[in-house]
Amino acid sequence: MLEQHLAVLPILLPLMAAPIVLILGRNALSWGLAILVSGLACFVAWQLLAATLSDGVIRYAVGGWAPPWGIEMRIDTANAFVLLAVTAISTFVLLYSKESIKKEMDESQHGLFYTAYLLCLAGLSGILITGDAFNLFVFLEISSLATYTLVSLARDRRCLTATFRYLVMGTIGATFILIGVGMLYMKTGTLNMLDLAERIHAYDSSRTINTGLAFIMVGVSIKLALFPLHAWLPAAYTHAPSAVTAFLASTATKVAVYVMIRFIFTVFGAEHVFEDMSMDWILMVLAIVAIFKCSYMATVQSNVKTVLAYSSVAQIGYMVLGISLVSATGLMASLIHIFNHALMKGALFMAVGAVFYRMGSVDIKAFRGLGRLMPWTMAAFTLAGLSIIGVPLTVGFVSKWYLVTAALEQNHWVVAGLVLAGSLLAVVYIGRVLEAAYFQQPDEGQADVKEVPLTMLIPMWLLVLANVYFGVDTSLTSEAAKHASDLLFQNSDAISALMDSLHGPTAQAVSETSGLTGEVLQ
Amino acid sequence: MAVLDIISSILLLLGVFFGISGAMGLFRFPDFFTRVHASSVTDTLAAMLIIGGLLLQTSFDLNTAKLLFILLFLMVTSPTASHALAKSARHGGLLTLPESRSDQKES
Amino acid sequence: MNLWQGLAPSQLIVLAVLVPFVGALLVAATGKKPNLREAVTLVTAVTLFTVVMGITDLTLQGTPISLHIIDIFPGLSIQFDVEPLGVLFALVASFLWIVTSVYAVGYMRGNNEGNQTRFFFCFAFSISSVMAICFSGNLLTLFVFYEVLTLATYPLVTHAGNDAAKQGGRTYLGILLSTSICFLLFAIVGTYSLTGTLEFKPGGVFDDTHNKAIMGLLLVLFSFGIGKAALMPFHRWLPAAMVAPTPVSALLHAVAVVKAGVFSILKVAVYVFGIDGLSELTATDFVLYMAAATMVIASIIALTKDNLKARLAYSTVAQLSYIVLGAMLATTAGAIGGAMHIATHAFGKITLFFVAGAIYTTAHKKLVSELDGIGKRMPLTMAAFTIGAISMIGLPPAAGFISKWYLLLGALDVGQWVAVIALVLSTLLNAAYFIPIIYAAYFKQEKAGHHDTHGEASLPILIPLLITAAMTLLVFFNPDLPLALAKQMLEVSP
Amino acid sequence: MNHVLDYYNYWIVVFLMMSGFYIVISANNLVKKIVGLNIFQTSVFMLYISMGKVSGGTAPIVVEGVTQYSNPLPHVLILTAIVVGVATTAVGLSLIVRIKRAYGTVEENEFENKDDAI
Amino acid sequence: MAEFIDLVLLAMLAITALRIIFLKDLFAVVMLFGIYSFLSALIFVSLDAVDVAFTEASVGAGISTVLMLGTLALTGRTEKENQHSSLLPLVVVVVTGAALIYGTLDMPPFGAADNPIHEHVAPRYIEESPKEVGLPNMVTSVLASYRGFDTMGETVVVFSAAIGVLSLLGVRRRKENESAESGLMEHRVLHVIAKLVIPMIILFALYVQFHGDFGPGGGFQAGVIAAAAFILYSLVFGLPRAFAVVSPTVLRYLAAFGVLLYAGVGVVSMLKGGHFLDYNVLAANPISGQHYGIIIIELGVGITVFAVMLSIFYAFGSQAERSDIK
Repeated sequence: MLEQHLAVLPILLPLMAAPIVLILGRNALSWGLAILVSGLACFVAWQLLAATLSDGVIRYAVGGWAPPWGIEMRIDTANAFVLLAVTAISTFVLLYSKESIKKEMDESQHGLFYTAYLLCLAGLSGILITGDAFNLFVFLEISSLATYTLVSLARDRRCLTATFRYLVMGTIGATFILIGVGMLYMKTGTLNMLDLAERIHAYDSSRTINTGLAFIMVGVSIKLALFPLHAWLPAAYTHAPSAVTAFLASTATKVAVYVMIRFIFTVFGAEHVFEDMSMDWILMVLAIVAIFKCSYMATVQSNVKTVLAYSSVAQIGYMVLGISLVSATGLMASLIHIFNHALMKGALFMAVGAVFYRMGSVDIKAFRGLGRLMPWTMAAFTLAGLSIIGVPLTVGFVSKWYLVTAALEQNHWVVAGLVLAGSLLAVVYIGRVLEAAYFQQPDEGQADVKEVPLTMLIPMWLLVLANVYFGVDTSLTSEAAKHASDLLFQNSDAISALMDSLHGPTAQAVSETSGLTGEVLQ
Repeated sequence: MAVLDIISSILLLLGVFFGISGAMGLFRFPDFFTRVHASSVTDTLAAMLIIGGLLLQTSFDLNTAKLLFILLFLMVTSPTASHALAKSARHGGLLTLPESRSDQKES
Repeated sequence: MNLWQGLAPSQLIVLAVLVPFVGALLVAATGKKPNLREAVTLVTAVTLFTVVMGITDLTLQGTPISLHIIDIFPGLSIQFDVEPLGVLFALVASFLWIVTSVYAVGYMRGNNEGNQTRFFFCFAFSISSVMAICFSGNLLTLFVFYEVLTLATYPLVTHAGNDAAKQGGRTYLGILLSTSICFLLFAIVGTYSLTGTLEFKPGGVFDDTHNKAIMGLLLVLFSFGIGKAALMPFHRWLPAAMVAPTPVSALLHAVAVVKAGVFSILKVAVYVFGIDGLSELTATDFVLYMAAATMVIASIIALTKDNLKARLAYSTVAQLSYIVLGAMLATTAGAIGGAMHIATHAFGKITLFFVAGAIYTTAHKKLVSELDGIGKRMPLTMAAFTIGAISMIGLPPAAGFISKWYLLLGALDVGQWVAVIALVLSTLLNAAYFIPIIYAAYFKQEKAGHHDTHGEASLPILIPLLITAAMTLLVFFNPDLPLALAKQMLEVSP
Repeated sequence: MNHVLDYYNYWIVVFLMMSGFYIVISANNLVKKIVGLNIFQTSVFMLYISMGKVSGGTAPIVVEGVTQYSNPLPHVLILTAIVVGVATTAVGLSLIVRIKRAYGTVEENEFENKDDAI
Repeated sequence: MAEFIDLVLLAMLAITALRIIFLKDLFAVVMLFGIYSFLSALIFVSLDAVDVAFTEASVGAGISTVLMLGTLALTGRTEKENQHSSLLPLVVVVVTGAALIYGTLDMPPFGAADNPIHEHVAPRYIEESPKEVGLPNMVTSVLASYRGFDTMGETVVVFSAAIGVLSLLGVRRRKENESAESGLMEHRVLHVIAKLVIPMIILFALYVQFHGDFGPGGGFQAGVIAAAAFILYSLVFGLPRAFAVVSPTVLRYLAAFGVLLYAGVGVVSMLKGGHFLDYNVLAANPISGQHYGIIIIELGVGITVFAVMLSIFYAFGSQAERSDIK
């Protein structure tokens, strides 16, 4: 009986678990429930991915009202793929968090932590699954509010100011998205994404819609911390509790990237965005600047969390670059990188969190000699770091490979070169930490530092192994990503093709695209 | 029902007049207490008059009842509000104009 | 002789890669008991050698061996194909590993170095990746294990762990990684997006439809991207790595690393561009000139170095360029010469390093200027040194002569006067920086002042260097095996 | 001229939005930032509601004899948005209270300096 | 005429906004903000958005202002002169505004009946919803039924706001607060009036809650109004006695319960074989199903909002009582 409802479960499970956790109040119980729910969501996501791969788009009308009148959940390979990454990571991080948060927040806060965590998960899943522009905004706000709470849970007072900045920036971004959606609605009278797509293309070029596009782009760029708008991210990630950082760094921004992809390719259509508005150049330049500027910033930080935060911004640059290449391969590259980067950064931040757990600091000085004191943690850090650098047999290499291939496909030889050159900076900032860990002696009085408990090591290593596994056997990731990107592309082509044939009733138009997507999927 | 209309419009005009005078008092009067006096008294009165005028406009249905309720509510709350204002001002040690003048003389 | 008759050919490859790997794990496991650990190392080395012998037999009989592991990307896989050049390299590497391990035992204990377990572990590990490189069946596999080798040797270079070592390590890793990521990977992806394949095809994967300019660009990217070939200006890592203990230098210079570099270049030249394809590119000449320049300049620098190991290092830089040059000559003779030089230089150079190490362990001398009269104290060692030096210079009766001969032939075939001149010039320079050492060692009087009475180095050090010296001569008198392999490599390529 | 009649509403609303936005990014005092944020959002709500208006229509509650209703959908969206707004405000304000307690000030530049001191 | 009122209101809004920009006295700023949102509520009324106006008045002018005042009580009421130049913000704002103006130029004219948004989706709401959902108030039927999922999200947003505030401030029960009563103790008049008024407010809240299907109002407004009643109570009689009436713990449970109630309806409809939040299946005939569903979820919304708003006020209030209010 549940099969037909699979589409809403990833939202529903954490969303209903959150209040229950608040009522339970018992930390151990809440933890168990949270893990159970998140694990289930992950399983569901897996089912959904399989389903979309085998038999196409899944649509689910909430409340039984057919779109565009009701709200529709719409799952194709793209969001199922990202959803899988998000839920999987969240499960690992939950596993990890039990020990980790003991050192970083008061006992009384744990219940609230799990509640906010689940709310955040629910919000992210909602963003991924929904097929309705305004509904997306609502879930965006749920996840953002939960995120502010999570970040502000740390003990360090700087987390407060960081959160406040994050809150202001995030709200501005959300409001921009709201404005954009409003403008689209004003011209089309609908909020359902597919419906929007077709009706947008009834106008060949409308100032209002272009402005709407611009505002949505800016808003989303704030959320995903695209280069000039990234200021909030490093502070927030640095001062948040480690578990939270591990979770956010590997999910929140990725989801934002997905939103950007969704709006560009499904709602507006690649052709309109890139050819009429030539948004690809803007994105490409910003992405490349982000890669170099932020990788450089990462090399000069002393706080390792900050280093990784800046590296995250740089990595987001890679994803956006993939989008800006305007090719199925490029899109595939960024989708794969969304998945892979979640694996790397999750593992890295977990390792850093483990260091904080023992040393009480994540300054690079705290890493001295940890190679001996905490061999497993540092080994995990090393492997994940190599993955960031993009060494073969890790996921990082896979992402880079596809990205460079895509760039060369489009004859962007320079871009390809820059991408590779950018990863050298990663060598520097990861290398600094590794040198400290392996070639320097620990300070006095730290000889008795022990390895962290298993509940932290196991999830960390699961992620590291995933890094290696998906770096060697890319069949799943590349298949899913390819599937998704082809679908998105042909989707947007189909929509732009509809521009001409769009003087029939909408219902027919809907059936046309959905039929078309259907064909694509077979 | 021309008569009612005339009455109601008179009420409304009166209400408006008191409203404006209250506002002016709020601006022109020298110290806090006088200002509270001006605003509160005239506002209460003005509100009542206006609602009265509106009452006569209605055709004695649900709206009338609603308006009556509002009227009642205002009669209770707005005097209380100004009372609370004045009292807490006093409580907080604010002096009336003559008092403060006399203080200056002494000092 | 093939001790592994029972096994299927493809399993042999698995063995070749796995044996050192398992060996490494065992070393790590037995770290507590040094003797056991060293025993494991030696046994592994010997086993590996037999395996490679087995593969050699099959190859000489012309049995193709190949093994597909896994698809990393759709249509792109980690896979192994045995071909003569690889076998030649594998033979040299696996044989020298035995010798080096013996030597390493002596050296490490003689200078009681720390972290010996890590040392032997990484050593075995890098050998395993070298094996993978030898038999790699496509560029992707080659690249993957090329990187693995870099990372595996990094801890060896920084073995000492002091600031100098870290500095050296940084340069080492920095140059090797950046060249490989920025140029090599770029070139590989470029090749892929042009030709749609990364296979090693006899005669090359490019054809006339491809844009010559781009091919040239790719060739340049390859030749500089393979930083392990130490083509100037990307040679700095090699002298920098001199901070490492001598067995490591041996590994770098003779057994594994630099050889992996030039091997890759040869392989790219022969199997990706193809001899004929190369000869049509103008870029080939450019690379060739770079190689020639490297030969001469490096030799001149070597002249100026007083530190023996540094001098050897720069001589290596020069010698490597011989091989690159051989490849870029784009003639059969040139290619054969290059292939041969892999073997001959390996034996010669390893001998020289062993000697340097032996002197350091026994006499604690590093500088050339200190070596006066040392020949009397360590006659055997210095004899070996002489042989090695002769081989480097390229005189009979040492192996170096053969490879140089082929190179010269190749150069003359195509009338590459630059190459000819460069060869001659560098030969003279080689002579100029080796002969004085030998002279001083035998005919100069030992400086007054220190009367430490040391004799030859301890046996585990002495024997290996004698063996390698002997090999250097042996290859000269009986070069059939390497020659056969080198020829076979080109026969299969039209 | 015709434009003006069509759009004056939107233009004033844009002006309001921007004054709110200006307060957000220029204000140095956190409370004022939040106030600005609220003004910004409220004005966006006005944009939505304005587009829902049908001149000559009435509130979308069924009454006999009325045919012309304004569009209920924007109203629904904005109901939701208002709630989101107050939620954000509440969290922001409580953050401010905590910041005041931790830093003794709610002026942005001041606590920035304090953190440099750390 | 309507346009004229509209214009006047907009002008007043503009003035208020400008004043807010330049005022340094935060108390005045907050007050002006209250005025601002009252004015916008009026605009909403004149634009036929009665529900929105209702909400804006109760939230923007009510709760938000109270919270801001509570914050000011803790953080001081004057803004320092800010030195960093206001040039960059100005540029950003001008650019953004220009973009928006540019965007408006292709907008459908204000109030025209043939705009796309009146043509495409809305007609069904206007024409069908009385039949399909059976409620005269279309806003309610769209809010609770057609876009019920949004409203659930909205409830969850409120809930997560509560989580945020609780985790940041928490509700402190201090024994010594009992002695340090809020300064309203000796206001006899206030006590009497409060006792008189509070029941009326609650009654009104209930009316709004359950009359929302037919007129403006609904769970959200009702929740806020009810919360206002208790806020008044705790202002007049002090927090400790308010805690005695409704303890923060109870509020937590209520907040959670409301969300669960809402989602629960959805689950039930799933169990009954419909889609999530499909009320038709709740009862024998769809219309009454819709009725049940909407009443219950509105109740859920009401409970959550009430609980959250009140506990947020508690959180701020319990901070305020500990510091001397200047």
